[in-house]
Amino acid sequence: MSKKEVLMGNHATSYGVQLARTQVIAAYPITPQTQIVEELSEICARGDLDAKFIKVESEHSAMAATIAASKAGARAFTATSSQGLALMHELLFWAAYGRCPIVLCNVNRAMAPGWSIWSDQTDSLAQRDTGWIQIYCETNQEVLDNMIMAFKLAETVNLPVMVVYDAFILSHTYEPVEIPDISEVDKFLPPFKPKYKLDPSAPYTFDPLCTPDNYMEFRHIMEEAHEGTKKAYLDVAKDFSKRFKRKYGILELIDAEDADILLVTSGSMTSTTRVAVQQLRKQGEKVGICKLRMFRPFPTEALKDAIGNLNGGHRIEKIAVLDRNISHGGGGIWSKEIKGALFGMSTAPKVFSYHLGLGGRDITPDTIKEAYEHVKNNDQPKETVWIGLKR
Amino acid sequence: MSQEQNRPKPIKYNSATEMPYCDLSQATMEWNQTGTWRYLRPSYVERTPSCQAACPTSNDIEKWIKLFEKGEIEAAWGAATIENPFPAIMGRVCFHPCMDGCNRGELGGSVNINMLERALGDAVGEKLPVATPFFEKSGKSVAIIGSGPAGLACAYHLTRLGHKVTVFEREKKAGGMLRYGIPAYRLSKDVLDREIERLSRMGVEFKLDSGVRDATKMQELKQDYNAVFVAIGAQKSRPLGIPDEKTTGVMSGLDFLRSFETGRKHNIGNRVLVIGGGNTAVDAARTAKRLGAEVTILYRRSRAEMPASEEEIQAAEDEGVRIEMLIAPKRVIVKSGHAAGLECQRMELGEPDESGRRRPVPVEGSEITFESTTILSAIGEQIETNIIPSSLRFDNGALVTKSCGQTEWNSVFAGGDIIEQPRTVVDALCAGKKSSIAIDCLLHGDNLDKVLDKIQIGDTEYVSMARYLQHRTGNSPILSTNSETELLNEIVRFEDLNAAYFTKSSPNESPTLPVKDRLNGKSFEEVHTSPSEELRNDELSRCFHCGRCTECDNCFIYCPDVAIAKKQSGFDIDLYYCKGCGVCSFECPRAAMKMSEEPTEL
Amino acid sequence: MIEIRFHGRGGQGAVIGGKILATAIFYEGKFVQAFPTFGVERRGAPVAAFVRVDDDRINLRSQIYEPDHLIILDPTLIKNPATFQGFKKQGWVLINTKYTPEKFSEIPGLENVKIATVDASGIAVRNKLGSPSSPIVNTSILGAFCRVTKICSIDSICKAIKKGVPIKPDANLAAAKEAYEEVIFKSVEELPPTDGEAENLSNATSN
Amino acid sequence: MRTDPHLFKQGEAIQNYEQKELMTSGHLACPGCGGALAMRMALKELGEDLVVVIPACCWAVIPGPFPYSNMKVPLMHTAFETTGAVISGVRAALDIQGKTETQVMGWAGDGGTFDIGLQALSAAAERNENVIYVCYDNEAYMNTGIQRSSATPEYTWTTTTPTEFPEASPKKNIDRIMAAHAIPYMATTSPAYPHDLMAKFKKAKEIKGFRFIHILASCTAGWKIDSARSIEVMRLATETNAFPIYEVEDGEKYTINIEPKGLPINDYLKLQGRFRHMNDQQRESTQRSVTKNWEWIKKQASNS
Repeated sequence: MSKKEVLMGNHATSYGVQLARTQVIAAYPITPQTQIVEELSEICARGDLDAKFIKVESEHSAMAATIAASKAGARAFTATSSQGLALMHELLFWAAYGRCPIVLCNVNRAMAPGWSIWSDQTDSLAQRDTGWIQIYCETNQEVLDNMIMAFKLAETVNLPVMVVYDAFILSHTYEPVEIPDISEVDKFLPPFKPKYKLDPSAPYTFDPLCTPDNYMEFRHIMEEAHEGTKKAYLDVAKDFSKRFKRKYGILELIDAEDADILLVTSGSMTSTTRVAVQQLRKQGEKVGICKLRMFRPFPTEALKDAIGNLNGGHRIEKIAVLDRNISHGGGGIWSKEIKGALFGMSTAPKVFSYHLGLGGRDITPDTIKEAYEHVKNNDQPKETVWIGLKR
Repeated sequence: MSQEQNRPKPIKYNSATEMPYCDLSQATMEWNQTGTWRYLRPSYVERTPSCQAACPTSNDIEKWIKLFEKGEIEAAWGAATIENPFPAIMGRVCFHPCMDGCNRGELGGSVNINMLERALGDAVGEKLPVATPFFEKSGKSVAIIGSGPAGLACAYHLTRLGHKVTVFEREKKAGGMLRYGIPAYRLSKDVLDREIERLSRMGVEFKLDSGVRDATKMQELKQDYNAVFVAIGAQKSRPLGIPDEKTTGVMSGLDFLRSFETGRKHNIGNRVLVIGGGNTAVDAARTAKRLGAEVTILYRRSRAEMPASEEEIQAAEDEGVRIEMLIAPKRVIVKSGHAAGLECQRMELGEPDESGRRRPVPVEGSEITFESTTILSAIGEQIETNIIPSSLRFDNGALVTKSCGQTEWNSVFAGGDIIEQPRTVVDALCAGKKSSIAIDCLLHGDNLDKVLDKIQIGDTEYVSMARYLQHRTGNSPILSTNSETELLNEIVRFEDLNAAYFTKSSPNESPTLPVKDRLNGKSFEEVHTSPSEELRNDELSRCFHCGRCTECDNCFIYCPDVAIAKKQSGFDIDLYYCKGCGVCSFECPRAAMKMSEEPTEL
Repeated sequence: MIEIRFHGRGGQGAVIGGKILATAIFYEGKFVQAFPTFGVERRGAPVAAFVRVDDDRINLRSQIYEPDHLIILDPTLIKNPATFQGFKKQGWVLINTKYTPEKFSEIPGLENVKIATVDASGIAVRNKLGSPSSPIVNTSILGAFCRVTKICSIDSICKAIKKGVPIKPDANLAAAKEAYEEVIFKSVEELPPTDGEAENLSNATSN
Repeated sequence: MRTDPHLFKQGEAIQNYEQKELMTSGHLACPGCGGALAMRMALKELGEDLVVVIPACCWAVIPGPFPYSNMKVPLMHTAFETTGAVISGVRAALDIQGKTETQVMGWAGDGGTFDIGLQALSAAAERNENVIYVCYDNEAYMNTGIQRSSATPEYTWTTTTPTEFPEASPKKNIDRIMAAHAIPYMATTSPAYPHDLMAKFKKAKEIKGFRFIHILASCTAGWKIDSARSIEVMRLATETNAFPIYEVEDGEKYTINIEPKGLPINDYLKLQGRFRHMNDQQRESTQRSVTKNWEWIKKQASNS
């Protein structure tokens, strides 16, 4: 029997890890992720989860140990944030290129300096090219559900999955979360049975030197796996919704029918945007939301499909991409991706790009509306617009 | 070749779909021919241990020590007797030059090979095994004149080579100097009888009491036999060359020693002077001592120049024999027609003479007198030239021969003390063997010089019967145990060994009878006794086994490329993989491997 | 463009040899390029090095698949099939060996190939370059190579050696000069012309 | 037959030597590689129920490229600095699957141990993970072409410490660092003493908790030695006290396993091209520091 409890986002993660019967956890504390590992330590100590918890000396070692555990045949998990994720960078490649189906929870936190513990997506988006699947969550329920789905997805496509949500806005915020019954989860997520693992009875050598003769083929094989991930996620989500009655897609459209302008969001800002859109709709504005859940693999076709098929081919005039991140010298990271995705599409809308909420700067419905006003009143997108910036 | 076909092949992927989904190896590297990296290739060799090279019989000591240590006593005896017919005798009387050659000498002291040889001879002695011939009967016959060590050795080897041998001996018993020149406390007559008996059982015919007494007899033998080997030795004592040396009470040391075997008894009285510094002098002195006399050896040079073996001199001194150095006899003092003493002169050492030793020069006015009941002269032996046909030449008191004792009469050979060579038992055995090989070559029409090239040990004059057998048959009973082992005619010196694998240890001394027992009651019992099994085994373990594989596994253990495999016996180097690093060869403790340049195969 | 491939073993100096040859030819006003096989080198393991020569700027940066000339630093590499892979038979094969070229002409596939030989190992050992078990033969072989192919002068080779060797410049110079004198080969005029050769020669003149 | 008891006794000490080879021929180590030999010996004693982890080092290349390997036991390659963490992760995964008897061995070079991997190593040791960590120490970054590491002895030539400016600081004493972690077992050994090396792996196998084995591994290219003398040089390292062979249990109990001859350090230095430029003063200084270290170890051994 499922139960509903008021949980902070970090504890939703811990529950997800427990329900997934994770076998090895290796983690290192960092604000705002720390409560995940605190809770998991408790859960393991209590015996509620039969797992080995390695209290490593750095995030780098956390990722190394997690990869190792995965190679040795265990379902493995770690969590981090910001500087910690950056420290893992080298090994994020190792995990993905090594095709380890591990799950990492990253609580989005701004990069230093200046020291900031507050929300900002730059940390995870900067790991764009490491080969990880990235899933962004809007609510604590999404966090818990996607944590469970992430393991299933990872083990289906043999790729690591990063489940991402905002510092404090979700991580430290309590809200009701439905917790599925573990027996149901067991049916959804059977034990981890990798095709290859470190096993003396079948002594393979993992990750040897790879000459120019074969390296490129491995990249191609992995790229195909990434392509397959989009469908795989939908299959996993379908199975999940059958069992747990909550639906997930790789992107989600809200109030998009008949909309002239779409606001593109990710993570928790989507919720605030819902409020702003409701207010704008009351004022008669034809505005909707496109919420992106998956950053890698990037849902190019799904996006084109969604935008191209609204309201029987109703053309979306403009979209406004809301980026709580920055690639210095390159602008908003989501917007760049979207521009690239839509390039060459005959009915492509104009793409406007906005920086907002960096380093934990609060995003209110007014912040969103300011962006909307800008996109509505401008014909052509120019450089990225900074919303809420003190000038 | 089948092995080559079974090597794994490299894997070629034509499509990404054939590959695993991640960088994961499931195949072996064994397709990779790392042998192509090699400049030098290792191989197993057998080199000559320095003890063997120092032994006039080129006895393959290492070989029998190895077998002896394993407890394979008869096999060890079989190996030893390829080159040396008499381990039991030589283990008693040999002055063991092998031990001077032994590389263990650099690390605590030479292996006591002499003791081990005696132990080996005694271990099989009572069983009386007989060395079997290597070849079918040839139908050829050889006459041997004289049954001393040279004659016996020649008879032994020729018999093993398939020829019919008849030995002519003028005494009533065979053995020559072994019987009449060496006292029983060094070589018991039982042992000697046993060893000669062994030869009889092999088929050697002894014609005793029928020696050759004149030159015409030799001519007859030359016609009746396919070859003749003359080994009559040097039996005549050299005269002192001083006044009154023919007086009663003066006799030759050799006659004195011989008398014990022929049953004649001499009353030597209680004060005996022995003149000379060789083995005969020391033997005579020690024998006289055993008869209860006060014995003094007079020698005209210093102790360092004494030709007798150091061990014998030491034993004589232990037994109470006095040795007066730098004393030369001047005349016999005669009283009542009997020698009553010796007037001597003190000497000092001057410039070196032709022998390289410093020449003794009289010191004016230094006359000194010794009293005596008997004077024994032992300043050397001469050959009885009268029984040798006059057409055979003598030079400097020795019969002139070509290589391997061949005389100017092609089918007549000579060896032992009759020819120019050191007058030792082991040199006599050497001469007997060399002539046996030369005779065999003659009877087979083989070119001796070419054969010698193949069978000489290093740059020595010594020859190996084992190698001769290999020359004759293509394989040898005791050389390499492994057909892939190359035989190299190189002598292993201490610096060729890897000394890291050996620790210093002192030799075990041969057990000896206490001095007091030697002089009363057990007077003519052997001074040396056989070692206990424990002592013997400890001494056996001291052998380095120079130049010979002992399967110590070093090469196998140290191969970084897993290219050396152990076989039932020995090792196999897989040249497909060997990178030629040379570690195996360098770490071989005993120089039983070599590295050689990789051939350019076209 | 002329493409040259060195075959040697890790530690023999093939890579430095390529650099010195390229430098020598560069001194004579040509455009050159020298590079090793990209990868891990092991002492004794077969390695290759490459040199390109042209009158114009060299833009091609791929590896060399069809070399004009082969320089074989270790005679045992003759056994390695990779050694002759793609070789254009109009060019020279220079082998470090004690044998004369005739010995190699018997090998199937090399019957009508221009072969030169030089005992570069012996020369290197005499000049104390490397150890007797693994002599460093690169400078000796270059002396021989420039004599055989006339690709540059021995003076240029010497100048490049002086600049290019890490140690013992004089010994290396001496080795190169000895090899220049001792290399055994037939001059091009003495060799029977082949179809490919005529074509190659005309290509060379049109450059 | 007599052989030096330090080395081995025939048919006695190395009982496992004739067992199955757990690495094959055809690998890519240089001729005479001490590291390759060390692995061969270690595997023989550890046996097949084993998982090996190798970070960047020569041994990352030696087994051969995809799709090949010279190892007959499971092997995981990993990033340079991660060995301590990765063996911990493998251990945890095996334990949770009930395979508590399977040995886990990390096999790293001196760079991966003394330098970049020290943090993860220290952490794994401090957690007393039930693993074996082996450092095969060839005293420089050899795989990248001989650059100095903190394991490079003072005055050594490397490509980053040229003869005019040779290595300026003494070798980091990793053994004391590891002993200070009070781990159950810390040992030094060398392939020049196969009997000792294998006995130590045998002993390590019986111990639960973190085990650190420091193996001297000759490098023919980096030490500039004749490959045939590879073992000889390592033997001299011990005989001259440059590389003492001993073990420390629980950070306290010191035992000297090989009693060295105490040969002058120059016997070791003179065989190696990497020391050829050293002057008398430098040699004397090296002799002093080697002697000092040896005296210290002897004192610990006599006090425990």
